[in-house]
Amino acid sequence: MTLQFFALYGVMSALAIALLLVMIRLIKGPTLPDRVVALDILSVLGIGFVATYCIGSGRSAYLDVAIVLGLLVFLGTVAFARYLERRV
Amino acid sequence: MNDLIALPILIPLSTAAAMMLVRRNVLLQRLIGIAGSTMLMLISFKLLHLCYTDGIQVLQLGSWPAPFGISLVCDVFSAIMLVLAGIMAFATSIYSVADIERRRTAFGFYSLLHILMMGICGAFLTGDLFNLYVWFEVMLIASFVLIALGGEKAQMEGAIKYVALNLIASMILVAAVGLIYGLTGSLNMADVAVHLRDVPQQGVVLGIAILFMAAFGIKAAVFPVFFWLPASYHTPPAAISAVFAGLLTKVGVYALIRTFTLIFVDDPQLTHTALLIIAAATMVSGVLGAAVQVDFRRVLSFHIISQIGYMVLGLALFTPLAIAGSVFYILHHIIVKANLFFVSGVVHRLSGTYDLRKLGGLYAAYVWLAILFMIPAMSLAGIPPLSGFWAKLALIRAGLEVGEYWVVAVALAVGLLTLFSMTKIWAEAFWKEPVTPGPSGYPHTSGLVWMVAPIVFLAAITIAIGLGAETAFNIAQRASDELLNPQVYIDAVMRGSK
Amino acid sequence: MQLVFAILIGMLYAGAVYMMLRRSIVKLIIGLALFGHATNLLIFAVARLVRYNPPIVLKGETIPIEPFADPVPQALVLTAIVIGFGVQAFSIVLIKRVYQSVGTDDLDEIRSTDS
Amino acid sequence: MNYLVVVIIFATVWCALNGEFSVALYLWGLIFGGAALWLVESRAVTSPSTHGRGWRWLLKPWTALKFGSWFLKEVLIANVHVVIHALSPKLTIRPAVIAIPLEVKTDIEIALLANLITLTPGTLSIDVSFDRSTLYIHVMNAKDLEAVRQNIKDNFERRVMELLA
Amino acid sequence: MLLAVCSVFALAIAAPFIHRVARGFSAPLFAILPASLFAYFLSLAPGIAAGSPIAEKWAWVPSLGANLNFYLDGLSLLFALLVTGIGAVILVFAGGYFTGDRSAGKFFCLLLFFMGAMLGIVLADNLIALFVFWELTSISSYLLIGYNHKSAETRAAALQALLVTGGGGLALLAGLILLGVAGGSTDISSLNASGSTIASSALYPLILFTILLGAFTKSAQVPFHFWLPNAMAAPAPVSAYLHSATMVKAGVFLLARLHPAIADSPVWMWTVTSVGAATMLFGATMGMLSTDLKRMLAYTTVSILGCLTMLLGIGTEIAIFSMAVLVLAHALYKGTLFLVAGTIEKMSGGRDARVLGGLFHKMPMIAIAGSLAALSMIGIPLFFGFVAKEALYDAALQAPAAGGLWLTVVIASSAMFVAVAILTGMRPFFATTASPIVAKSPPVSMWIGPIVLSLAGLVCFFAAPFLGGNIVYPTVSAISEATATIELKSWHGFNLVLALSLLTIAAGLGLYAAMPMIRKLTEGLFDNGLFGAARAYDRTLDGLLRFAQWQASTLQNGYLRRYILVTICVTTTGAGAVFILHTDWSSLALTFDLRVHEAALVIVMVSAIAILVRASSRLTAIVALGVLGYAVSLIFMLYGAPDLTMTQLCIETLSVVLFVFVLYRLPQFIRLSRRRTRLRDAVIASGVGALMASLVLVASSGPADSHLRQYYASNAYTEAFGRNVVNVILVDFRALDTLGEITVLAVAAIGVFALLKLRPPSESEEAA
Amino acid sequence: MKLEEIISAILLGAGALLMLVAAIGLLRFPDLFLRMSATTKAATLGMMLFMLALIVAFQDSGVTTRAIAIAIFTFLTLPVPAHLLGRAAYFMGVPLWKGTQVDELRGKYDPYTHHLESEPVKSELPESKAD
Amino acid sequence: MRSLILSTATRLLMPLMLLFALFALFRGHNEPGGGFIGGLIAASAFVLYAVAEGTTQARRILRVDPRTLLGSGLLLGLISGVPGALGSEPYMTGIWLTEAIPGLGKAGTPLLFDLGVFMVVVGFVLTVVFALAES
Ligand code: NA
Ligand code: NA
Repeated sequence: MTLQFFALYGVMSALAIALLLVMIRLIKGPTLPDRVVALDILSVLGIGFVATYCIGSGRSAYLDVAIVLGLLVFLGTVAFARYLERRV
Repeated sequence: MNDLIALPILIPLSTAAAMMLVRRNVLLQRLIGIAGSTMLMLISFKLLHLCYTDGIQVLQLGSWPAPFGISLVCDVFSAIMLVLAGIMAFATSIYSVADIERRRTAFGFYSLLHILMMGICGAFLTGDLFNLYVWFEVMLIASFVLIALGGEKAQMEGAIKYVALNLIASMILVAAVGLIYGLTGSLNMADVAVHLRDVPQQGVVLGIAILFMAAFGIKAAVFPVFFWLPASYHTPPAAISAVFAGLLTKVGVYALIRTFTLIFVDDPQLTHTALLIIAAATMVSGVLGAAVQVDFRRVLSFHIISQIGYMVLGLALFTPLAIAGSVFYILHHIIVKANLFFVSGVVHRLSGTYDLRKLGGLYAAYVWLAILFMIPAMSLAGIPPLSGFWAKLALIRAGLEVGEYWVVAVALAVGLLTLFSMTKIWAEAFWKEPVTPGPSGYPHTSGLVWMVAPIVFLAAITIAIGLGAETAFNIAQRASDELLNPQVYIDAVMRGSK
Repeated sequence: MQLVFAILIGMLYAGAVYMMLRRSIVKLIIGLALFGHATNLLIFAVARLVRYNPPIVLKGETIPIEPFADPVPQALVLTAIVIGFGVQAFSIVLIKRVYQSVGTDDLDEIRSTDS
Repeated sequence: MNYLVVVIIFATVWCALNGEFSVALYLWGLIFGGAALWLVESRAVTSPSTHGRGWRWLLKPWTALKFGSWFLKEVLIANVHVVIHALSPKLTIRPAVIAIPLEVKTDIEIALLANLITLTPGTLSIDVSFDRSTLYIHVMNAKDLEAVRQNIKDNFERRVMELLA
Repeated sequence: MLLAVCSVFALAIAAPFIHRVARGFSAPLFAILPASLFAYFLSLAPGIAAGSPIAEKWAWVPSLGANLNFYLDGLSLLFALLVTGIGAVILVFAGGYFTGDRSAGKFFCLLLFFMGAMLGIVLADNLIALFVFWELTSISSYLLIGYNHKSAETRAAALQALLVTGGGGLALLAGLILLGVAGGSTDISSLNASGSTIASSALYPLILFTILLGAFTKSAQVPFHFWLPNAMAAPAPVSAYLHSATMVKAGVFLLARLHPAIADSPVWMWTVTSVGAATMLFGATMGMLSTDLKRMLAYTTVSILGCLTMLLGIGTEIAIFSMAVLVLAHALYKGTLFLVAGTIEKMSGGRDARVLGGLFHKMPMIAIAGSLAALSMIGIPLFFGFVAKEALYDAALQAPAAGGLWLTVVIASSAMFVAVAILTGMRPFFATTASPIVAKSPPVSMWIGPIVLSLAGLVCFFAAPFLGGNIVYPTVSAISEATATIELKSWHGFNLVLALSLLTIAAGLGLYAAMPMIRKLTEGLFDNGLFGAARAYDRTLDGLLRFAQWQASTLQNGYLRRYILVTICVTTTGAGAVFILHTDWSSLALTFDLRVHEAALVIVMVSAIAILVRASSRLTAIVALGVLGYAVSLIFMLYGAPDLTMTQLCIETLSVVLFVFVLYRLPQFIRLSRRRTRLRDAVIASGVGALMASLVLVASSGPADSHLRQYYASNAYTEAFGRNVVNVILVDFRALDTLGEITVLAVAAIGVFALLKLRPPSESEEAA
Repeated sequence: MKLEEIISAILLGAGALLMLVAAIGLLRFPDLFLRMSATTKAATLGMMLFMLALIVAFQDSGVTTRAIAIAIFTFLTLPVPAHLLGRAAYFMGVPLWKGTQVDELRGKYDPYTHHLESEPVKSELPESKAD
Repeated sequence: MRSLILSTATRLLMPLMLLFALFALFRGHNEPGGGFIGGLIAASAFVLYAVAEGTTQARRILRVDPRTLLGSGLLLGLISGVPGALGSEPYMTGIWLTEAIPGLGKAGTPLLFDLGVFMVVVGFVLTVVFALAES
């Protein structure tokens, strides 16, 4: 077993399960903020995903994706939160 | 290498970009707008001359050889379309000086108009399928904005339908382009034409052909996918309606003709029969739609559909005369239809309404306008010796020559109904006594000369095409010859690349 | 995986069409967005999927290492995405304005410009 | 002064992003960092209201290091709790929303404190009162509310003040 | 000849300006041109009679077979003389008719325009050129009929005339093109030389049908006659000129012109003759039964047109001979009668033949003209009408088939003409009325024309030999190849024909005497619109409009959903059908090679779609859309597209921001559609999905060999100095795409800005 | 496997487990605030572990510096949404779990100015608009 | 509406995002990135600022009207193709400096084009977001 194999099958599977659990929360809600939280954690999961994929594929080029995920994606959640507050 | 070919794309773009930088200065925008469109018109004439004398012109952008870079290809057909675009740009720029108010101009009307032109010229010039999609999008977004510019309620309602249905067409188009790439590994139209013949699964090729037909058909507003056009074309100011009515749908027709003479020519039995039926249904449903309208511009809008049918008819018949007829029809129709919309704008200026029931008395009051209406209207109805007659003549003769009598009968009957519609406008708006009192504040004649001048210009072209039909028809025939010999096109594009 | 992706793309298209046939303008726009995703994935997938290797020339090489992903559909999809974004931005602002001037988001009530 | 510090930090980040620390890169980093800062109107970033007493923590590397390791430890320990709570078959937690009176005053201090509280498992900053006197936090498992309050004041707030003072 | 035609058109264009300057003197000025043309053509007559027709060829649109070729033989000469001669007279009359009408410039323009077109028809030697002029006469007729355009009835009549003749014209166009195809030329003179080829062509029935349709509508043959009486809404000069003397004869002219080319068959003979005969009888009957002066004249014109057609159908030399004479005679007397009727109307305001009377004192000259014309129409010796009728009877008697039938029709009709002639040309002047009719006296310009025309009838009688030699014979020889053996004589002596003539006159007088009784008997029977073709026209038009209305409300119903539904269904069905039928499904190899994380992403996407479809809240839908977008971007990453991933992530995030900003004030979703609708939509959606899925599958089933991929990869670094091939494609290889793309963005930005900031004046007022 | 690969694998595995736990927490915890607690925390450490794994696996200066940058960026961005969402939840009236001991924040938001006060505000919050 | 935590984070994050945007822009020719991505990130930075501090502040910080960026970006993209066309080569032919710039790599007209893309993308996003936020 190589690191690549472990990353692509073992770690990825764990992350995949996590992803599905998040999806369940997304479907269940019950409130909108709950769904937004689910959306928000996707960015962290995504960073994990990217890191694992970098290791699994041996290509560091994907790392920039993680920077975008870390630096940018929270903006959606921020906008949502501001919206939710303003809507009241 | 011939950078001239890129100019019809670059001139409008630089004009538009320059105007984005002088947003506040309406006068300067108008000046730049007119200057840019004049240049576009002149360049396009130059290109037509070049293509007619020297054959197909090709530019490999970035010096990347075909099929790897994007090729701009200008054959006679493209050049004709460019000339028309140039004329339209010029006429519209001038017309808009009076028709488009300051507020719309300040919010970028002229930029949008020129970007629309850029998209249109790009679509006419490109030799690359994906690039064609890009130009369609440029055109589309510019038209979206133009149709909504001003924010009137009717504009909003029309725009939502226009946008939704045209976006669907774009998506179908880009999916079809993607599938083509999956099949052939190429995007250059000439290269695709060559490679598509070797594809083992011809079923998928036909399916894609239909997707292309649908995408361009929606853009061209053929039966039964024309809904967006009558729902929206009468909502913006007349200048915008005119350029849409004249040029925009014809880009769809152009693309149909281009792809179905260059790329999807292996099973004309299927594809062109389908086109024939579409053409007939389009002619009929368009003209019937027009028959019951009571709004000046809505009558005209439905007629666009009907006449698109004629253009598709030529493609469907697929003989040299028929294609020449189609090209000639496009040539004639762009000028005439735009001019009718221009006239409608003047009518609105003079009487404050587009509603035929409320209009009237224009013949007595403005004989010059009556004449200016009659020229394009009669040309549209195919009354000789105006341009429309020759277009119809060529198509009908082509239909009779191949023995498609039923379609000829349909075309003739539709011609009669077109005449019916035109006389309806004539009788209601010009002959009938006006309903009194009309809307207040009209006639509103300031700056009217800016609107009348382009009408006269286009009417003169209509008469010139009619009386000098031989020249125009020869050019159309040249275009037709090139279209029916795709190998010439392919060779021109691939020359020196391998 | 080609099969799975084909089905996935099919489902995206189906979802898009279903959404577009609803009466709410918002759903229409969402349908169009789905349509865009479907189309992008179609272009991406139909040019064959290759795992791991992006079409990037590594330091010291002059061409990407095979098997690398086809850069062409990537460029096409990127263009399509950006165009789609522009169009989408316009569309959603348009629906806002439509709602403001017509006062409804029920498409069936937006009919005055047709006969 | 602040401006220069920020630009230098940016130049460093630039090199870090490039994954290479060369003179040429550092120079470009200075240029682009300066440009970025100019673009956003440097005062917004370098003003005392953001940074309180400035960037003096850079001059106390030892304190900074101590702060970092303390934080890591906190994170590790707290994570164990969260794992246990999340996986335990029965929910044994006793959450609460409590108010913490604040002594820190500047924007950066308050924000850092709030973020640290959030990043540390088991606690979550919800909001700071308008008059900056109170921080409201959510605690996942608080047996003794006063102890939690005290822990935050003594550990988190004190260390933040120590670092940034 | 081109010069002749063009000069008329040029005068037409100049007419309004001249009229503005010359005022009351404009009409005589205008008349100079046709009068001199008349003289010119007359001067050519001897040459043509000597057997040397004049031909003139000008290339116009040779690619489409359209050339301005003109040909002056006997037939064209006859009609050219009519057009110019009567034209000159009518112009003078119109000058009086429109005295004081300042806008009459338009009228003269149109009338001259028509004259040019008509001249073009009769001179043209090219099918297409002929058609061009043909259509121009239809249009100018439309505009002239509608000259008094403020009345809705007038407009309807004008439209009717246009639609009927225009419709026929379109059929004619097809016929002419087919004729050109069958005969291998568009030059009439060369087609006329190849009549047998055409008659044996498979296209012949179609050619005949379409050309006859064109000719019959133009010449108001039953059942297309109805537009002509209605066209009497036109001013009198128009009725006299277009709808009696010239335009309506264009159909007859066409049949005569093409006679050598297409008449060589029994079908022709029977169709044309019987339609003509029916029209003749019908027109005469209706003419007699009408009460309106102009309608009476119109119906008898219809009748004469039928007669002419019938004669062309019979096609013997004598028949054609008779046709030529009748054309001339009819033009003279009917032109006069129309002008007379017009004058009466203008001066007294009445047109009812039953009421009018005693006008002799007010307009003696008109009365004389009317009487002379009526006598000619009746066929009294000394008038040219007599000569024509003699020839006519001769032709009917000598018809090769069914001669008795034709003769009966001719005699019956002629008898009725007698009654009509008296009713229209004499009774208004000489009958006594209970109360005197108030009328003004016409000016000289109004009576000079009728007098000239009616006297011409007398002159012609005596000039018959001259006419026969120089005009009628050349006409006959232009139509039928045989050399003319018949002489045109004023007096044939006492023979069967003369006896029949006298019988006819006697019967006609009897009918006139019995008019009140006949009227009472037939009252209401032939009311317009109650029966026949006019009703069919109305019904067709109504039905068409109803159908159009139905189509509009069905297709263009305003429901965007319906539009989308149709658009998508049509596309999918079309593409699906050909695709499924033409694809070799057996060769498709399906691979299923999926990693866990890929499967997980797919599941995420599918559930996001499910959430979207079932979402009851807009915001949930947006969250789901965001998730979907992020999942798509991760898929891009898994298959080697980091650039795409990053772009998609950024755009997805910004999209969420935009959605959130916009949806701020939009209402919540409500479940609007019914269950059945939703089910239907689901089925359609699944169909689309299935199609696209299989397209992807099949399109990507072949071997992957993209030469683009290879080229870009090997040249990106070496030629374009970039390691990221995707970016090199974007900014170098395919930079034009990118240029277009950023243009889209720029425009979208302008659009959004304008949408939000540029409010219509109405909305900004509300806000303020 | 080489040593650094083993270390990297362990780090990766631990990180993945933490993320899984975060996801489980998100699913299991009964109210919004608890769920947010679960996610932000586990994510913090999990992400650090992933970045460490990257550093160890690649042993490349470019990767190392970027991994550190990612970690720092994430620390800067992670707490912000939690704070904003928590705040919004209060305005929306998202209910706390019934087991919550005290809620010292309730009643301290001014529903009109949206200012958070240190002392209870008099005016009432509008009713729940959560969906 | 203002949040102290968000504002403070924004002041730090925003310049970092801008820096990353420039990084993505300049490195795009060789590694993932480029004008689009760079532009989107840069725009996001301003969007974040607008969300945290309000549009007026964000506009003030940007200094130029985003619509000016649209026009000038388009012009830059357009002009970048012209040098190539000055010789006998077609429009858009890339012209490259023979020597690489230390720390940046090879420079040529396609990179100018990318810069134009960057400007248009920033202009687009900001025009839209600012207008929306202000409406
Ligand atoms: Na369009
Ligand atoms: Na699109």
